Amino acid sequence: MDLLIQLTLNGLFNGAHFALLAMGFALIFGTTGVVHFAYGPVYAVGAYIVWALVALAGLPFWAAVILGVAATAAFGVASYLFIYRPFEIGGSPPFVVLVASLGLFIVLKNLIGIVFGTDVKTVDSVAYDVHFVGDAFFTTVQVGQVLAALLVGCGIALFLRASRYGKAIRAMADNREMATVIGIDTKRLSILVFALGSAVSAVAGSLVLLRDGLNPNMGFGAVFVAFVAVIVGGVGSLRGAVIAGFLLAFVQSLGMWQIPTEWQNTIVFVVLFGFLLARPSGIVRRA
Amino acid sequence: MSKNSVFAALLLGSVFAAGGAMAADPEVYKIGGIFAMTGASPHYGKVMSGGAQLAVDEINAKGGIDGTKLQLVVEDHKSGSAQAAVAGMNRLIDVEGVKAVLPSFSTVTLATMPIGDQKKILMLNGGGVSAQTVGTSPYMFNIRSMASDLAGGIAHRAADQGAKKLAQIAIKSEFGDATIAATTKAWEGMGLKMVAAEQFQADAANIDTQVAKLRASQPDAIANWPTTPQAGLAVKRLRELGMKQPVYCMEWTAEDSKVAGKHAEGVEVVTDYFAATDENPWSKRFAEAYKAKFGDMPDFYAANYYEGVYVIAELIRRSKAKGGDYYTGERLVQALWENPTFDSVYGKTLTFRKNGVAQKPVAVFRLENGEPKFVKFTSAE
Amino acid sequence: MEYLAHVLVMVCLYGILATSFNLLIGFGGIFALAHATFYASGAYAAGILATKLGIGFPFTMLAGMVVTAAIGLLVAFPAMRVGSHYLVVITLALQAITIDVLMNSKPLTGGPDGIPGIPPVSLFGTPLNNPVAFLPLAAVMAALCCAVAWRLGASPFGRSLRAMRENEAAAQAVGKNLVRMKLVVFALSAGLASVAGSLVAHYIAFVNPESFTIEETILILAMVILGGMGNLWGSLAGAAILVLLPEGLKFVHVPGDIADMVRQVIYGVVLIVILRLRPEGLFPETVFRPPTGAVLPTVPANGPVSAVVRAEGAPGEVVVSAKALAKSFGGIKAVKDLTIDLRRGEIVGLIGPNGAGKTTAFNLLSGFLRPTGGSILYHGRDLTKLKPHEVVTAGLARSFQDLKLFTKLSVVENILVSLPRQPGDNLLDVYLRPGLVRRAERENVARALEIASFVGLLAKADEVAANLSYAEEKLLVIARLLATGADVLLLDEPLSGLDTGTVERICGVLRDLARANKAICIIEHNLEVIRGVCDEIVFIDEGRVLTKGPPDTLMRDRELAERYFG
Amino acid sequence: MSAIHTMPIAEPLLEVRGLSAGYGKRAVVHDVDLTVRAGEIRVLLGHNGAGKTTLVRSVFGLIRPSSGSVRYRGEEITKRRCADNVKAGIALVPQGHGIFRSLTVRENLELGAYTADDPAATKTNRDAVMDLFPILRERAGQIAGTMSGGQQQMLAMGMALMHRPDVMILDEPSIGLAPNLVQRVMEAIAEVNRALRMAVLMVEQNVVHALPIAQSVTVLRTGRKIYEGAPEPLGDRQYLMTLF
Repeated sequence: MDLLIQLTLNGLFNGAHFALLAMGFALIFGTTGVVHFAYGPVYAVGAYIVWALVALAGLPFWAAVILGVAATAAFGVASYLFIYRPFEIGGSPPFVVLVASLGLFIVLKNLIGIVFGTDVKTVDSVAYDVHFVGDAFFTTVQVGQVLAALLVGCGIALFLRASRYGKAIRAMADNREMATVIGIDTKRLSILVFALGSAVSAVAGSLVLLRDGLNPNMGFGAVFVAFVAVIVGGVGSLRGAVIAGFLLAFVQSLGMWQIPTEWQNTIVFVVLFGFLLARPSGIVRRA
Repeated sequence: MSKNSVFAALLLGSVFAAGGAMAADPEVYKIGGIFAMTGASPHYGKVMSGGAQLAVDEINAKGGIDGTKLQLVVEDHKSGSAQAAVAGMNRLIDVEGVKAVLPSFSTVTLATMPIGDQKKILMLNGGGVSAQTVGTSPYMFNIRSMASDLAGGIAHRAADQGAKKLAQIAIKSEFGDATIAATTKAWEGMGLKMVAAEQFQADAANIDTQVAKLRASQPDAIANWPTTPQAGLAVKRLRELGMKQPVYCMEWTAEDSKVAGKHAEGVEVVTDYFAATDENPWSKRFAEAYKAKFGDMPDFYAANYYEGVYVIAELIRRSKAKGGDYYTGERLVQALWENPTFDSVYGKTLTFRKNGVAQKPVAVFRLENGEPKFVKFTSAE
Repeated sequence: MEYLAHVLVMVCLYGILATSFNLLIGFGGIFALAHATFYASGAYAAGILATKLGIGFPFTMLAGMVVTAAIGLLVAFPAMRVGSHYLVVITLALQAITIDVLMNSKPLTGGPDGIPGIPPVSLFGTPLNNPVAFLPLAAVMAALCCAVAWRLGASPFGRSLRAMRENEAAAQAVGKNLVRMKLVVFALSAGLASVAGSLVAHYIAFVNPESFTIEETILILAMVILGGMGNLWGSLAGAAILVLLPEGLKFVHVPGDIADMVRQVIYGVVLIVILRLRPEGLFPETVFRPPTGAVLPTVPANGPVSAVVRAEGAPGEVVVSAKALAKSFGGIKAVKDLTIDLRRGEIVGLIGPNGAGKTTAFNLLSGFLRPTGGSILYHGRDLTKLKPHEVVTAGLARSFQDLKLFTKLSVVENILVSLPRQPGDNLLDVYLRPGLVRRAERENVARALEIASFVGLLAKADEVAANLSYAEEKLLVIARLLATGADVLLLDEPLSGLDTGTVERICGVLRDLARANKAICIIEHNLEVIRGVCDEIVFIDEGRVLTKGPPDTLMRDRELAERYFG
Repeated sequence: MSAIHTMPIAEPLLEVRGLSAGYGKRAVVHDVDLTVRAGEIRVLLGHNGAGKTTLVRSVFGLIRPSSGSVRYRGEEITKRRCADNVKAGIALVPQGHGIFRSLTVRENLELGAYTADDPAATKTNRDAVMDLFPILRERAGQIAGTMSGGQQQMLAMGMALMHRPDVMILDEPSIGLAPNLVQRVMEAIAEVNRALRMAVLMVEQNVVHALPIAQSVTVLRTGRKIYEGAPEPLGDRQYLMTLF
């Protein structure tokens, strides 16, 4: 029973991390249609920048996160303007864009290794506590992950619902041509969602820096989870992506209750397989 | 059609170009290294190539081998790709003309071993610890104690300290599998109880589930078998989850200390004896030189490949002293068996046993302030 | 030399992988990203059979092909249910499961250790245990696999695949069995990939799970995209480039332990740059052109159609009899109580306001929708439970209002792909009876050109359908319908949007077809046309037949006119 | 054939000269002239594939014409971006789903005024649009995709009206609607034209419903203009037949 509680908590915390990753990816993919595979290394770049600001420049963690998030947003925008935009103008099919994104993935991942080195990066200047509920334990960082997912999620939801640009993003995700017809500048909005999506991933990256540390290869797993969550959640639905992020984490965690942990991936993907076959349009279907 | 003729032309080309003879006295002695320079765990490549390069530089600074310099040629196996390793191995032999290769990672060693065997290239592995690499080729040597040996040492250490129930956490790899099997055998052989053995994927983003299951099994002691840096991560999460039991590892690097932070305190590592202390001057000198060059303390992977280069240099020297066409893999192996004992950076000497695995002193270390402190020698068997 | 030979062996192996993957995604348009699974299956089959049972090379490969083809069939099932992004995720999931199974089935697969010591291929007693010795075998196998793939790509079956990729509904409407085609292409693509797997197992003498991860699938995908989808030479070129590029970069001297990362950065940049320069891939899809020596059509433009298509039977005989057809969608009754007879040599006009259920009626008759009530008899045979392609094969074909041309295929290919009973659609014949296929193809090309000539598109035969004008597109739709050889033709607005000359010509065609004993039903708004060609008008509104009769009688009906025009 | 009937001459608002356009290698519209005068309803007739949609889309800036020019109030706008055309007072109601289906009716209307800067004016406009189409006020909070086809068409027009255009281009507003709804939509268009004195360029296939509200007509066939002038001659069914 204790184990079950602990596994549930683990699912919740990891789900928050997945949800953050999925939100950023969903914003970009849902709005622009770009399968932004390099989302992974951009997220890693963000985390590394935060690390550099804390460990090398000696900034307080919160300040490093703010600067790191801003820098990652700029990075995401650059990836759109220099890589994806030219393909978009040329009317390239999505799979060509995907392979170009893959090229960017390889470039960024190795640049991280060259610039920051290949060793694991951690910060030990940030202290955090361990808490417990009954017999189940968790750390302040994990609470931070849940809070971040909550705050960022609500923030984005509010932004999309209430602001002019937010509505324009939803409009563009819904019907890109119609967005053009009513005078929305789709290029400017694409820049905006790349900035936003990348920024969200940097928030997730900052917390992972505290929890697990960083390595140059961390982007692959991240973009894989984000992509799967977005598809399972239903393309174009931010809510679906968040739900799917938690769902994946809970299956990953609770699925291990009675099954040997070396089958973790299999459990997750068998559930996923069955789910998508039963409901081929994802959790949240578009109107 | 035209496709076939292209291949025919290539084939013909290969026939003509085959059979270039090697000079008896090379300009430089090239030593090959097949390391994880890119991919999922490039840090291994960095420390291994760093250690090997340091040894090459030191030997060259002293004039090389009778005036002939050494050169390290590194090939990338992309953190475990058999195909990349085979391409690298072929390139080392064919293009670079190496006679000795330092492979790393068990699977890479397994994939390149048949080529070394066929081409008679001395292979000296200091990384992977799978038993599959033992005794299959006369050209294959291991300079690191096998996981199975170390596992026995750890089982005894844990039992000595009074543990009755042991739990294991391991990476899902040949290393993890071999270690779990050997430890379980040794532990249960002593009539004690194994309460859990959890594994996770090499690229797992998060190992909290495994740690939670470990905790639920309520062990007296924990055997921690991931490789760097998850060994450190596992310790961190175990301690954060309030587990105060003794933790034993067989791999612990500076990386792991960094990841585990303060939680590393008191963790015990049972491994090849490597301590940079005053009693062991070479070890100390090596550690200082490495730190001066790379800014970090060397881990035992750096030491193994550093030592490997010295072993190969010594073999070339011995072989050359006997004259003739001395620079071949066969002659190097021959020189090894004539006297299988070498000075070791780990202290004293290392001796290759009949199965090609070097016997080194195995010791228990305890981590204090992130640094391993020597506790005692232990039995590896 | 070993090194060069090794690199070339790798080019051969990836050539096989990329080519077979291209069949699936470039020809079939099926984005199933599990190719490394097929590759792994071939490799492990060889490794297990050779080390555990002592079986030798060609047999390990053949067994691997069978096993892998079976796995391919399994993957085909989800591929029929879901499309696009969902298929990508499902197959990526399968890929992850594959790695888990390989890692965890230790007794069989050796787990993470993999299987070492796989014996080399032995030819005439000589073991091919080094790259130079192995290269000829790799080259021959690559040539064979590419020949198999190329043969398929260039065969009528390959053409059907590309048609399916362009438009699944239209492919069904010209009689293609999509289920069978998907199964076949999956099995074949997987089987070919497994050849590369068994070769690599015997060549490297070692297999382990890490050689077959998602990254491997992504690499093969990059080869196909880079080379150009739908072009097999492109896949070979893509494989060669992505194998040779990193090897070539090894000769670029970079100091320090970051050398290989710098090379990877260059590799990534080159990949992006090539794609920027050639966004459609290095080699675009080739357009089929009929051989120059093809038999020239004997039928002059707009000549007597009976030479091309002639249905047997007595004029006036009822061919199709639909009784009390009904169809509801979630409670809304789109069609209720529709009864209609089609007779040989007669043209029936289906008229009625927008939303009256005309197109739904066509969908019901042609098997695209299954009626919720009523029956459709064709020569007394019940059609209601048949799939669309079976209905076409039975002898009833339809066109679509939105045309649904195979836009990337040429005009003559659009017609060719629609011809019935082609031996080249059967893979066994493609490979085992090439003479029969070639003869049939020659006849079919001649026939297609005849049909093209008949509708007046001969001059455009080589043109890609995407480049046709609207009128030409409409003509091609008729041509495609004629090519199916069905004796009952349902045409959904064949004349709308055409100038008077073309309308006249198509009307002439329709009358000719009727004279050739076809039973025809058209949906049309143009009353002039209807009066000109129809023998009977069926007026439907709100999903039921309001009235029917000869055009002149009906058109005098004031009430009807009022209703039709609102 | 040219216009014989004279009509009240108002200033030309939108002038298209010699416009050709298409997709890729394929030309769909050939050398078409078209004028929309202030306050008139011009109906662009023609069958499927006649090039009507391509024509209006290239006028609006969604497709780049291969040759020819478009002038609006005498100003060259040929290759201008849609956003600029919207600001200048041109609105397009595209065929089919001219709305954002996953957004509410109110959000759709607000987005219609995306380029407008004055929130107060936007609010006034919204009230005016809702007065014109009361159903939109009734359903303000509803997700647009869940409304009926006719209501969606009203919403699409409402969106176009949100920034008070001077000319509204409608692409087949009757498509997919039941006959009684078509009638209602046409009445609404006439009402908009009358009440707001707004010029309308309407693409239609449905001759019967479109002609009664038309003030002038252009007919396209296979990408070329074959008739331009008053609607009355087309009322004669026989004459229409010969045209089509």
